[in-house]
Amino acid sequence: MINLNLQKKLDSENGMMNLDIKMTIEKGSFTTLYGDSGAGKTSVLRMFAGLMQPEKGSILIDDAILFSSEKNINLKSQKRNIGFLFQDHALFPNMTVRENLLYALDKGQNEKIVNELIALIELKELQNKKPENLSGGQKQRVALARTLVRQPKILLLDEPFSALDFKMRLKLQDYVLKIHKQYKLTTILVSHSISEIVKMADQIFILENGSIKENGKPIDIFSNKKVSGKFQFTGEVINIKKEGFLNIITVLIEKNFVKIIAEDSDLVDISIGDFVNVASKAFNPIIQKIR
Amino acid sequence: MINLNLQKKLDSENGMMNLDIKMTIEKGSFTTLYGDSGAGKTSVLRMFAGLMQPEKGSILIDDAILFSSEKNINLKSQKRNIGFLFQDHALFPNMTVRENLLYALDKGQNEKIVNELIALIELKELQNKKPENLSGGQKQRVALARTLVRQPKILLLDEPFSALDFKMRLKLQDYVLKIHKQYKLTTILVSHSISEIVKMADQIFILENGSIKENGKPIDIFSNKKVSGKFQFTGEVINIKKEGFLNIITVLIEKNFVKIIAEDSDLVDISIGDFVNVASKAFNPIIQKIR
Amino acid sequence: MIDWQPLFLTFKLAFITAILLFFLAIPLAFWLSNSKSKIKPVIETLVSMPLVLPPTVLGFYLLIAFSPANSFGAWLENYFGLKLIFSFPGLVIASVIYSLPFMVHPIQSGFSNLSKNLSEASYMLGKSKTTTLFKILLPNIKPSLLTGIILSFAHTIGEFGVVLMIGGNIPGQTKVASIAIYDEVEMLNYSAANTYSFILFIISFLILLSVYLVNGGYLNRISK
Amino acid sequence: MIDWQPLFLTFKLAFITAILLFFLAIPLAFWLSNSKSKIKPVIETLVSMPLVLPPTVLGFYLLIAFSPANSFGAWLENYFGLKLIFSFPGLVIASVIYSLPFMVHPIQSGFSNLSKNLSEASYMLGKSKTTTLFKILLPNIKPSLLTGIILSFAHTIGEFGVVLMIGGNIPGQTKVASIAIYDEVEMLNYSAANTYSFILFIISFLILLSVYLVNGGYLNRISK
Amino acid sequence: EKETKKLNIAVAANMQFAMKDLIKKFTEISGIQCETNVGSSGKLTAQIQQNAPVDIFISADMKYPEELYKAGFTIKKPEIYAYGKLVMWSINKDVKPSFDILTTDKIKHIAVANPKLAPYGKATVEVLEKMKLYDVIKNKLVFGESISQTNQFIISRAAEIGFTAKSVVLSPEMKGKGSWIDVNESDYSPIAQGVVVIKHKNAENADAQKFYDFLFSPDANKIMVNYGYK
Ligand SMILES: Nc1ncnc2c1ncn2[C@@H]1O[C@H](COP(=O)(O)OP(=O)(O)OP(=O)(O)O)[C@@H](O)[C@H]1O
Ligand SMILES: Nc1ncnc2c1ncn2[C@@H]1O[C@H](COP(=O)(O)OP(=O)(O)OP(=O)(O)O)[C@@H](O)[C@H]1O
Ligand SMILES: [Mg+2]
Ligand SMILES: [Mg+2]
Repeated sequence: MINLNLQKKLDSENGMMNLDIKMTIEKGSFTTLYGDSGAGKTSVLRMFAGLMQPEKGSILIDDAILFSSEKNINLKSQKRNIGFLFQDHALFPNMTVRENLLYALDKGQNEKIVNELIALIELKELQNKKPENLSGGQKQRVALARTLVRQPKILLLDEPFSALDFKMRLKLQDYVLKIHKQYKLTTILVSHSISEIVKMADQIFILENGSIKENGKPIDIFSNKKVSGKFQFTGEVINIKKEGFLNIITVLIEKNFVKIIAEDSDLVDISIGDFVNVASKAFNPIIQKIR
Repeated sequence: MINLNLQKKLDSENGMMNLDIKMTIEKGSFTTLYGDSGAGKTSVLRMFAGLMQPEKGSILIDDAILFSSEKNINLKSQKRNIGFLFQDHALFPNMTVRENLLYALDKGQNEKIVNELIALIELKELQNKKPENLSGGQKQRVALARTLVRQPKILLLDEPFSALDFKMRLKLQDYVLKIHKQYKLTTILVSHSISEIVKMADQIFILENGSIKENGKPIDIFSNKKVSGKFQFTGEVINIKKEGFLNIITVLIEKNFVKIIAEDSDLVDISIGDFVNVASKAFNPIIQKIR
Repeated sequence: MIDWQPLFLTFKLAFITAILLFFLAIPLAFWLSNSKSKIKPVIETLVSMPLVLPPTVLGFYLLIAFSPANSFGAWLENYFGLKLIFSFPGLVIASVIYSLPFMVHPIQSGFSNLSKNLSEASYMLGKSKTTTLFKILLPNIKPSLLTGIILSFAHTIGEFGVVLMIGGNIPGQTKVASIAIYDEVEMLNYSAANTYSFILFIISFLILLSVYLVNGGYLNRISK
Repeated sequence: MIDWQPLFLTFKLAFITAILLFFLAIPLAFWLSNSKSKIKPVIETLVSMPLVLPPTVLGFYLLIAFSPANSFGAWLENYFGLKLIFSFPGLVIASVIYSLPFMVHPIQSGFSNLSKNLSEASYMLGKSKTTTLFKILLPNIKPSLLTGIILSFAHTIGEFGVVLMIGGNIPGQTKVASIAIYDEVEMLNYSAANTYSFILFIISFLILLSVYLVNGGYLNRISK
Repeated sequence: EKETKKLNIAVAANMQFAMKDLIKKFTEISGIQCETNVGSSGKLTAQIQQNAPVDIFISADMKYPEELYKAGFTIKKPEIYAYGKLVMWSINKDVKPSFDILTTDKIKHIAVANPKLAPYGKATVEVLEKMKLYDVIKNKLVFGESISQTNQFIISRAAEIGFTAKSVVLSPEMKGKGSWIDVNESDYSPIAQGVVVIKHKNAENADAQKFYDFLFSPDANKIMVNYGYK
């Protein structure tokens, strides 16, 4: 059981902000932090990792005290055995991609893992390049791989997939999930993507202005608000084409386009760029697995 | 009319890559570059901006030559009057948020725009902080604002919204669109988000391995592949709950949850984590504007 | 008892030298850190060369160069009315030449350590190289600037060989503290020499200490 | 004609001094750049202080300190068998003290210019401060290291006052090139002095030039 | 301008303390203000050769004035204004200066002025060679760049014993410090110190000549004898 109890004054967009977080995390669970930019997600990870010192509070893993303001204990980052993927990569500019990963190896650890990870992030051809020559997404992949080299028991990932294209993102999400399960890691992920969270996490904490506003299972949290029995979506009107009395409206619902036929009367008020609800009361959808 | 004709050898994930791009962009249009990580998107912007030199090719705006390998012309970055939001922010660490924006002001330009932009990105309270104390998303907002201060005729945005939460992202997308239209800017956006692209861009270039694989209107590009008359979505199975003979399957379709009732027989082959198609042949949806 | 003039002269010389060097070294270091010219390593080397000659010897060569008996010195005297031997301006010029590497190299390495991102971002905002240099680059290499200033300031205070050769030993004009100490030692006046050294030491200590304190306070403030 | 021994001795001294300083300055500079201790500005200042004394004066004080007639020197001699006056080891120690600021300050400012990100990332990979220092921090401040090495190397070559005082000008042991040149100048043997200077200059030039060339090549390679 | 014009005297470093009294006396007698420029004879010669503003040059030996004379920088041949005397000196209480002690283990370092540069150094070597000591104690010799540095070796007790100018041990600052003995004057060639008046393009050197003449006056002689010169 991991217990975080963190208090610290931070500057924020609304003046002084009192970060005050109490979190309990099962070992082996996959937890997400979600919240607005500036809510305090990165700060929580940095305190857990020992890079930022809370003013008050404690960090416990089972009986081990990593930090306690009362007992004046503050374990060094190096001793916490936590893997941290930084939001801004923090690759070592003096080392090639491969050297960045090799550096992360623990003493006596097999180099095989490095080769595996390089293959995974598809940077075999670039493994001998210095980070400054990599694209944004390539840097992010290297940073992820470097964090995974040591297979630390606790993994903190600060928006690890934000600069990646869809395919690569799916692939790396799957890989992180795989090793999370395989090695029984405790993982905390910061993400702005609901689908990512629902896909990956057992538990979500929603941060708002330095406090936890809600927490629970992602599916419950997001479902409560958004799921209904009806087949109902929110989307944006992309196009309206007139054909006789009818109008064909194209609505973008996330990545999917839906064409809806509407009569002129339905159209009152709706124009391109509007957000709309698309719903159907009587709907019995077919479901098919895709390859 | 803007003509880019760019050739350069770059390293890539598949060995040497010949970046070879020919693009024609209307003035005042909103163009997107889309493609895998490492495809060459940032490189194209950097060449346009004069920060990277093509081996061969030319960059023309109407009759003005910004670059020409033949005529040995290479206008300095400073002279190109292009705004560039860097993928990695590149804020000036010695200046506060406000000073970063003030620095961008042209001689004699009114300071009012700085106040407006600071209000827009909601960093009024943090305007006197140095960048190192900002969160990732806050940095990204400052970088965007700094790029917009000069209202340059040409705007290059390299994944400007990737670190932002949903609300902030929508707000800033709208703002960029507004000033794009208001000042008749020519904007090129790099993005991995289809909805963002469809919402913002007139035109999309899909880059693959240094070449343009496809281009056109985003709606056409994505529609051709994905739209059908049917109401049809791809999603991921999140939960399967048995109730008597029936199963309630929860599918996550981007941010929306849909509950589908299926008989046991329908369920063959489908388990949690699978990607599925959800469709309905006979569907006549209702459409409603939302506030 | 103690003649304060040499001390005053010393700090005047050190201040003027450090300030001149600062403005001279910035463009040079900037050029060196940006240039891909073939002669760049040669210039880099030449900048360090005044160091490898013993100060008196360097002073001797400068003496010959500045001497109105020779063409360069005569030209200086005729066209600019500049008498460099046995004069304060001569001391300044000699000190500048001698301490050049202490200012140029730290600033240059500061520039080299800086990420190219920053200047690119500045250029994209339409700013000239000069604006970028003064508003972006220099403020971000403060520790290097400080190193350059401290090293050349302190070195000028202790300088002796060059100064004695070029300046002679003229009270109020070229008799700096290091020469005054030399004089006292020559006169076997060790206690006076000690007193001078002690005062020189203390004043320098206080000046440098306050620089470091101010600087430390400043750095603390921005890194908070 | 030319006596090569002083030249040989000079470069030996300069190499040994630069190498010793390098290893001495790194921990000191690292501590200075990390410390928030109150005495930090004092230490920073003290490091620069050898510079403000004229070399001969500093040499004289060192001579007194090292002299076996005095307690410190006697202690060194009795417990360590170290005879520092009029010996090569004494020259090395004196040069190290005198050139300390040229190594410490550039390295310290290199560390200060470096982003804290890198060390944090290294700590998160479970690496100790020492590993981080050698594998991450030092390789990323190469220009600063180079500056430190070049300045202290070149300065030791030209050093003269301290060396003369501590060394006693003993041929083959402590008579370095700077003293030899000085002697020739004093004897008005200008052509011999020129020859020495020229040789010293050329050898130093070639050494530094090759350092810069190698370094430039290296830098070009990584920035490509 | 005219009134503040002072006589510029270039003084060899080791003459400096005697010179202070000499100038004081001279100014008393003539009312002429003097300014001294102190350095080693070699440095001063180099400066004079580069047209440094020097009116009269008081050297520590004959070599440098001769050099200037030959090169045409002076009005007349150099004249000897004094002879220096060599002494053996030690600050250590348990060291009684004598030539016998030099070879003992008690003496590890012997401070000598650089024989190439300083006349006292040359004289020391002559003496040692004459007494067949030079090769025996060669390894104990440490060389000061000037007589003044030799003094510092002795005073700091870095060298247990050394050879220096008599003017040093007689100076008010050093009187009574340690013990010293005269070196037999017949064992070394005389340490002659010369003076020359420097030629100027157009300015007249009347003041310089006055000082020159003063140096050979009984008043000056008395002061110099006080300081151990002959
Ligand atoms: N060292 C610091 N001292 C004071 N305030 C800080 C410090 N670092 C960050 N902050 C402030 O604390 C708040 C929370 O920052 P944090 O980086 O935790 O946000 P975040 O939730 O990770 O946001 P984002 O999604 O934008 O990365 C921000 O308002 C930020 O400006
Ligand atoms: N200076 C350079 N020299 C050689 N190759 C480079 C250089 N900069 C980038 N590359 C390589 O060029 C390719 C394209 O990089 P670019 O930054 O344009 O990709 P991108 O499309 O922006 O990717 P991402 O979405 O990950 O940011 C990459 O494989 C990268 O490693
Ligand atoms: Mg964050
Ligand atoms: Mg990119």
